[in-house]
Amino acid sequence: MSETQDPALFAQDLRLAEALIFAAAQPVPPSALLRVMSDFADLAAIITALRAQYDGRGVELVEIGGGFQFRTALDLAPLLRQVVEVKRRLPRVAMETLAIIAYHQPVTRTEIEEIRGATLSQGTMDQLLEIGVIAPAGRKEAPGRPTLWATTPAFLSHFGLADLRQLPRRDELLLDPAAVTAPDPV
Amino acid sequence: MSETQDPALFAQDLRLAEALIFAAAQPVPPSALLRVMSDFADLAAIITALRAQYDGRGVELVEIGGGFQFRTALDLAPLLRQVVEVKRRLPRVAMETLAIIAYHQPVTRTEIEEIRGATLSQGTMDQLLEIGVIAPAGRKEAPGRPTLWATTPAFLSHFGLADLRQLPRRDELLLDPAAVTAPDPV
Amino acid sequence: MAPESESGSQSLMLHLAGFEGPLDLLLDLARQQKLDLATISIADLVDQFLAVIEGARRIRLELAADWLVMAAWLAWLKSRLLLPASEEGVEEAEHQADRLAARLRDLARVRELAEWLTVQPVLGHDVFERGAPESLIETDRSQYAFDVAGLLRAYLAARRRAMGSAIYTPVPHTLWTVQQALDRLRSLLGSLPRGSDLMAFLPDHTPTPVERRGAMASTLIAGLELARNGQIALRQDSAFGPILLDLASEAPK
Repeated sequence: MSETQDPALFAQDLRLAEALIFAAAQPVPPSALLRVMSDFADLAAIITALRAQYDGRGVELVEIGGGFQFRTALDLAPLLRQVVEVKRRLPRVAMETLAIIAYHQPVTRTEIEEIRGATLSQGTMDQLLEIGVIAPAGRKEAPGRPTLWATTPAFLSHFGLADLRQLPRRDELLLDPAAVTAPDPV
Repeated sequence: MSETQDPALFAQDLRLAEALIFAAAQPVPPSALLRVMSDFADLAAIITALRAQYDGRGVELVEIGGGFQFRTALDLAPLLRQVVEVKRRLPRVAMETLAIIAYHQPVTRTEIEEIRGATLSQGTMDQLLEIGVIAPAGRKEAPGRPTLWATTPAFLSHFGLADLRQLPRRDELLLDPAAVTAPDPV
Repeated sequence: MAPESESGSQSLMLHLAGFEGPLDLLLDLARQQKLDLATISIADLVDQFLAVIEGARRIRLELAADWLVMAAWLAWLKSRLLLPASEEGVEEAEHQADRLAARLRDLARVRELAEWLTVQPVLGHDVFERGAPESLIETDRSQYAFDVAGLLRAYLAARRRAMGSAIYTPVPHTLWTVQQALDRLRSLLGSLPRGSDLMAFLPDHTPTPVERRGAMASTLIAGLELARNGQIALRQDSAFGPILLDLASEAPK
């Protein structure tokens, strides 16, 4: 806690931040938190205190795409799935397509197909578009002006990432040959 | 806390209840809570403990329609609420009617219809009256003594006019369309 | 070459439909070499791939064109690697083999990232966000937007529509005519001192530059007209200097 700050003000700012993040449907950016808090509020100290308050609880404070959001603790998932409506996981093809877009963005559909060495079904693109993890990002200045695709903030939110830099770097992958070895085919 | 209960189990059930109530789209009924909790869980004790955990915080546990839900603390609502003013445009017919009243006042409804070359619905007049930009201004000494309409001071303040003479003259408007948009001559 | 590759590809053949294109199968074969993808043997890989394709043909499995194209290309590549036609041919074939290896590494990276993403806690499956978010934003739609430009547009639209069509009337320019200038010159001749500047005879009110220039032109023509008639004399002491006006009788020789 900041030394110079009035403890009552700090406590109130903590409550306001908690309420705002709790109420929001999306991760709350720092600017929105600062707007409701008192002047000179120490945002970093408040986030630290709030995170500590929820440590080990059923709900945790996480940083997503540059904002803050409460999410249920990972270990509770198996029990929660019994009662909370669960979204379907993406199939492997969609996951690979998403991985290509994440690494090569902005990228055209033809480029995706070249990297995968296979044609891409519209169904796969639709799946990714439906959950909002990709979006068009302009057009490539090439014959036919094909649409370029990129990941969205929802991509970060879907996988619980603070930003794109949390993805493994391309040169980090493949360093371990064992990692490349596929599990035995069934 | 129940005396007979294993404290570790109780703590886990408390976390589950917290996560489930957090993640649910609707207030969570006791039956749903009991379904995910350990056998012989003391629901009343868990709810009491959970409520105590959130006591005085930014979020509180409330009971709604026999279920449980988190809500932002009531005292914080006014501080968090953001009022967004979205200004509507007047419908075209209302705007035209208002403009004709502004330029021809005091004017009867029949005269407005003649100038517009179209009939005028009562709804349009009601709308302008409700916003307070027009008001009756006596009656015309003609058969039937029809009501005369004129703009109000609210009309001037809405449009940011000091007085009616700030509007371009009618002959300026109709003779020279350029004068409508041109700024004052230098 | 791994000795069990033959039987391995036989079993693979049955799963051919499970692969996302030939590159996918190639990558899978490469992984079965259990080698670092950096030191991959393209020649061995080609053999295995062709064996799978051959096997698929033996049991009359329908093969899509891209599989056959890849098989043909790989057969060509292998022949170039083993039986180079020229020094240049070797280089070209090795370059192609390197490119294939690089593509396989790229695809392997993509697959790894996909795996990495798959084990991340996914929102809505492994972790859950607030199910009943509260909207703290209140929208106030009670106010209207008023602007004078809109009011004027509405007025013009209504009037024009009622009048049938917009009639454009140009703004009349009030230019000083030669006749007006003549009249003015004649009426003022007696009252001005000798040697007056011709410009002193301009009308009092010329609000725009165009009107002022027009008046100057008309007044000059009127002055020349009177001078031709012998009523006045004009003189200009220097180029672009003021034009001075005298009554004809007083004009110097």
